[in-house]
Amino acid sequence: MAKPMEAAPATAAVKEMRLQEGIREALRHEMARDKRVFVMGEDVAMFGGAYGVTRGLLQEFGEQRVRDTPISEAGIVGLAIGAAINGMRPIVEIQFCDLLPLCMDQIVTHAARYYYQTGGRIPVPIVVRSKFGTRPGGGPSHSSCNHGAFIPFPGLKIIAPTTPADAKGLLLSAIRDPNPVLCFESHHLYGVKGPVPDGDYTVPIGLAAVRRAGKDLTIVTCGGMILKVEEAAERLKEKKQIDVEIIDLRTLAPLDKETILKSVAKTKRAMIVDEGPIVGGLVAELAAMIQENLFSDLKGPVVRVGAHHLPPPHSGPLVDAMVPGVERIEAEALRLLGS
Amino acid sequence: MAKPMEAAPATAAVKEMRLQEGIREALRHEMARDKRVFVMGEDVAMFGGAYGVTRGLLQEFGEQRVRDTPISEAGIVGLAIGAAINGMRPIVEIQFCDLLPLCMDQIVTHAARYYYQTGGRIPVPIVVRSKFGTRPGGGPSHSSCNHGAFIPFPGLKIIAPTTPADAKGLLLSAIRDPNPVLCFESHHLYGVKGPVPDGDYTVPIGLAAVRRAGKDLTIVTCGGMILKVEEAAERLKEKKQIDVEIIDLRTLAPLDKETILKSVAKTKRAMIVDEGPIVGGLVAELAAMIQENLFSDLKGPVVRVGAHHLPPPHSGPLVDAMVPGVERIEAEALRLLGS
Amino acid sequence: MLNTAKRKEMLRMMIKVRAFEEKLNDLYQKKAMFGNPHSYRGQEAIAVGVCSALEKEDLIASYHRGTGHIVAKGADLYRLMCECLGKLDGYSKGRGGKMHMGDLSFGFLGNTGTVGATVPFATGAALAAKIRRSREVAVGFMGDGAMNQGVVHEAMNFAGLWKLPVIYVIENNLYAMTVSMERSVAIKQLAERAAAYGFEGKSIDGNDAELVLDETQRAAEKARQGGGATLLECMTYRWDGHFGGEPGTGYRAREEIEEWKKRCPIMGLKQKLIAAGELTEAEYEKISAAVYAELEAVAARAVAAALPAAEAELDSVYAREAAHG
Amino acid sequence: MLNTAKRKEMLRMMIKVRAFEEKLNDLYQKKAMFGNPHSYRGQEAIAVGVCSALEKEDLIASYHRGTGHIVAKGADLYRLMCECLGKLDGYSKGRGGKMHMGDLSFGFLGNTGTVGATVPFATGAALAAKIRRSREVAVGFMGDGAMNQGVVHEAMNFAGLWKLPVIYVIENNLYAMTVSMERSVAIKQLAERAAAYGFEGKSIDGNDAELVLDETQRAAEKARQGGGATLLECMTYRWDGHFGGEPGTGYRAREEIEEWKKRCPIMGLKQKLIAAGELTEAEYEKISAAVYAELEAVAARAVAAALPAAEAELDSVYAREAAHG
Ligand SMILES: Cc1ncc(C[n+]2csc(CCOP(=O)(O)OP(=O)(O)O)c2C)c(N)n1
Ligand SMILES: Cc1ncc(C[n+]2csc(CCOP(=O)(O)OP(=O)(O)O)c2C)c(N)n1
Ligand SMILES: [Mg+2]
Ligand SMILES: [Mg+2]
Repeated sequence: MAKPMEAAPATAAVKEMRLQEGIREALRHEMARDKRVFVMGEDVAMFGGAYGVTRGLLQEFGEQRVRDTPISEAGIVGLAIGAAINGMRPIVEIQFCDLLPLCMDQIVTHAARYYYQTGGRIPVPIVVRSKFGTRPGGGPSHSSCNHGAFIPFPGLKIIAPTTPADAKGLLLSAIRDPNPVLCFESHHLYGVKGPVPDGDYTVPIGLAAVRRAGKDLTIVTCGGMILKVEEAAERLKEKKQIDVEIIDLRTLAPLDKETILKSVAKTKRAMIVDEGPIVGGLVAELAAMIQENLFSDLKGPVVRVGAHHLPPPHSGPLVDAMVPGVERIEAEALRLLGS
Repeated sequence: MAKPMEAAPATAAVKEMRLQEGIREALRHEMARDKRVFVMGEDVAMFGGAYGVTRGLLQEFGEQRVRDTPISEAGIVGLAIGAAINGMRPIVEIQFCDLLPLCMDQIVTHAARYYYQTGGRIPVPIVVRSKFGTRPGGGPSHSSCNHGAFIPFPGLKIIAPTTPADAKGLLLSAIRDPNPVLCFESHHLYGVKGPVPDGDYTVPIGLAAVRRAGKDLTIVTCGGMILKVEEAAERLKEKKQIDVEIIDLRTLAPLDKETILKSVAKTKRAMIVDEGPIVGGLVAELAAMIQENLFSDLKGPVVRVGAHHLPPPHSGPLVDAMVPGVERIEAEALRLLGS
Repeated sequence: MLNTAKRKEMLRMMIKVRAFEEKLNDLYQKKAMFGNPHSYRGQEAIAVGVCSALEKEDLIASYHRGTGHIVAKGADLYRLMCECLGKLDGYSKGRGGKMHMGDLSFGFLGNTGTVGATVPFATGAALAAKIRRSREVAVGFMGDGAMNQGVVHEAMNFAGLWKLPVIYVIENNLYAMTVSMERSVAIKQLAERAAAYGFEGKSIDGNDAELVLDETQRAAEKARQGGGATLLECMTYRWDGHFGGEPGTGYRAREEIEEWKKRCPIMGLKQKLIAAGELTEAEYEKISAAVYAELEAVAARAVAAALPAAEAELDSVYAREAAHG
Repeated sequence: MLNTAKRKEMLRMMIKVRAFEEKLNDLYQKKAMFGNPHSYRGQEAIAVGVCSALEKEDLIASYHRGTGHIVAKGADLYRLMCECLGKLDGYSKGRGGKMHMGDLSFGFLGNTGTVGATVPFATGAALAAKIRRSREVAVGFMGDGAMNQGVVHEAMNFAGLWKLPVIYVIENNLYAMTVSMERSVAIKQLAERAAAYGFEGKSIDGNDAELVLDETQRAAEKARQGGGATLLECMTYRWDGHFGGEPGTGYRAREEIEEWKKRCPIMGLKQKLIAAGELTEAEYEKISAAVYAELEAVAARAVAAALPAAEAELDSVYAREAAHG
């Protein structure tokens, strides 16, 4: 697979911006470049999206290509599939991932299977963007992390950018990908700032990033959890001289086994940290895959650190108890390292 | 947890019947016993269900309690939730599990979370029955095994009976359970015969069954795969004197960790065999959970044997290649045993 | 026509509904609540008109903009306020927040933040009544935007097909978040859709509490007689932004907002009562002051109430006892 | 009125559609196919009437009972038959079977076994045409049962709202599997639902191929002029069981079946042509014999064709090349 462009192309100028704007950059860039690309979703046009991601697109590209929709998630995705079959490159926004089960059938049974079931005749190049992340005040219908629930369904690609530069580069890859791509955008990261190269570059789908090099323990994570994992790694270094290697998946499907296994083969210890449920989902797949491949190298079990198996609660203390925090990550790491 | 009633209560008479009829026995028994119980679904009344499971119920219990519905899966489950909140015990049939994504939101975001999100005020005692199993001629929309996809969602109980006696006993537990229960009925097992005790007995939810005792290797499986696993176990015994212990999960959520871990602690080797996808889902959770708990006892990795990560194909040879067969199970077992 | 006592009680209840919203917004501004309020101000006549027409055993299902319905159906204000603030004394022990509640003790089937999702609950509750021949009627409240959700279509078709004792109340405040009705549907009135399901649909002034009560009573009577479902589209307007922190002016003209504020449901009923000599300004002030004072007390208690203990709730997801005893 | 050549071509195509069903059923009886056929016999006038009205670039989306549409839109019979039989030469290489296909080379957007699921595909294809101002019109075929699926409601609302160039063709054969229309909806005609979405709906005789063609042409013309969507409810009947092996007599009266068989769409057009002196019995026999002979040859080739190699397909799930080149 092509080498990812981790940084700006030497030539390109770099702008500092928030992750949210990195996504918008990708949409603007590709809409200008490719007439087939259009955006639709609830409140994405006049209002610029519930989180402002699509702000300004209506003014720049007009109402034919930037469309507010009725509250019809299954219809939105279904229309996107039809438009894609007929040659367009739709990008839809589903306001938050708790709503994905409403369009589950269209995504997993149709978009994801169409290329296969038409004998390779009809690809379905759609991008479904949605927000994930558990926070106080969201509650059981507004604050889920179901990104892992899509992994068992073949035919989907799933990305979760954590830096503004990756957000732009991964989105550009997603829009140009002939397959349906789900993009999970973390509530916790929309505001995070970072440098974003101008112009055209892509971050390939299917490639994880080593965010921190270390020899004692590999922590695999994705999305908003990266912030807590990085802090925990700092603390472990300061307090105990423990060198943690952090792998940011960036792509959840297909998984970058090569990068993950290479790291664990080196550190001999692996921990998966995810904001999603501790039962099933992403943490389970990663733990199972790693021990299957590196059983004899491992010095301890692959440890899963995920959200307690509850609906996302409304009240702050309940959310804090449910979602993995820096302390829990740190404690689990020490337990695994037997210190 | 109460001991399961594996066989007939000493007193009870026993009838030989098909699994399909075991389910019907449970429905009839409970509808006669509890006026709150009613059945609805597509073609379940006049026709007796696409697979004949509900045959005769309309004649016995009348059209108020046995209802044919329009083709509205989300509505069917949604109405069941509302009826349950208002004191009934609805049992709905979703014709096959490929259709569950159509009612995914009602099941995972609402039925499953209602008790929690109402502070324990409102339980939602519904049973959603559906068929799973991959077979030639079904194809991508009619032949899935998505039972594992529901495991990451808290608040659900999931059962998958494999014998007629269990079918009756588990269904009775499910109908009486205050929580939403998904019942996955295998296409491959509807016709399997076995003894079913008369009268009232339950098989508790949350208890796996050891179907075959062995010392060399534990194979954990569920649903229709039990047939292939039992055959593979026979062959391994005959050809290589290998004693396989077979655990039939019966309940997929919550998992019976106790029974599973006890067996693997003894055999020191574990293999998960499932008709569902090899990526994510049930096999991942079991592999991750077992290695997490028994890392130092294990003599080898927990091996996953599942369906190749494809949509269910239409053509026979493609289905045969995708779904784990006796040969593949046997070969994987030998590989794990290093012989 | 209604007697004075009933009319005054409706007026008092509308003030209560509004006072709750204003106090909650106040606490939100002070960062005392988790999440955002969805202000019900401007729509009070619907919740109060509908709930005043119902009997104790009747049931309602609500949605994200639900505090008005919950108050009008008879919730305890302290427990409701506690839930908004994520306190253990809340109806849902702080787990659900105001968008995720339910308590049959006052006929509240529940609400959720997923638009349209509870409409089948009201429908299914009505099915339960039909099957066991009990008297209760179920009301499904929803916003205009919910009419474009598939499951709402499916539920209404069931109601028409099986003649279920359910009343669908659309609170048409002309906008779904920032998207106006003209940009959501190609029809003039959402009530027209009832015909697609074979029951009666009617579009009425949702700011006239007495009219809403009358129509609800008719629909409930019909439902109890076995006449089946009714759809009531109540035309109204949300005074505030979609939720706390969103001014609601980016996609709505100030004139439009002002226009609608002139049609205040509370002022409307107040003037009627005064004109009819059933109420005096002084009396009104007294009622209003009492309600606002009550809210102050409720809020103070709720703010002081305890948050849930972090770990305590961790295995609260499965019901243990057999349902309904 | 249509010229003789066109009328004869429609007659020939209807015979072809029926002959395909009969041959497929024959192979099914002989256990030569995987899965079950969903016979289209009795509904031929709809597929042929609609597709005869369309132009080459127009698109159709189909459903489980799709073989009739696929043949009428111009599929290669051998590849279609191979797909039914799970052969590598099939349109989907045996992966999808007749319920899961799609090929833009003859304007076929695709079908699936999930009732109603492709209705938004036709709608979205029409949206693509609207956005890029291309001429094509999209047709969404569906059964009567599909009208109670949420996503169909959502899609039709989009079509009305955005005036999309789409035609919804409901093949109302009075039953959804075993459930009659009276037990599925509380309205007389499904066409009434178009009003809920703000476009024209019409209920017509679905066994009159020429009428279906006329109405489709009108709707397509309107769509191309920017007039938006049309719903055509074509009243018809399925002669056979819901699928192979299901006789279709457990829930339908024999008289009803016989009644409808008297209104055979093929015989209807044949008689018209003979009455008009445009066709003779002998000529008809010749056309029919030729079609059935063709099917025999196609079936023989398909039966002899190779099955897909087991392992070959195992990483066929992701598209590699950038979509559309
Ligand atoms: C199914 C679903 N889609 C989208 C959202 C995000 N959202 C929350 S409220 C809202 C607008 C609802 O409008 P309406 O139904 O008219 O109710 P109102 O807010 O006007 O009272 C939207 C789009 C949601 N909560 N649920
Ligand atoms: C969403 C969905 N629900 C249920 C089924 C099972 N099923 C297959 S065909 C059918 C009846 C369809 O009736 P209709 O839409 O009228 O089409 P017809 O078969 O009459 O042509 C049903 C219920 C399905 N395939 N998809
Ligand atoms: Mg609204
Ligand atoms: Mg039909």
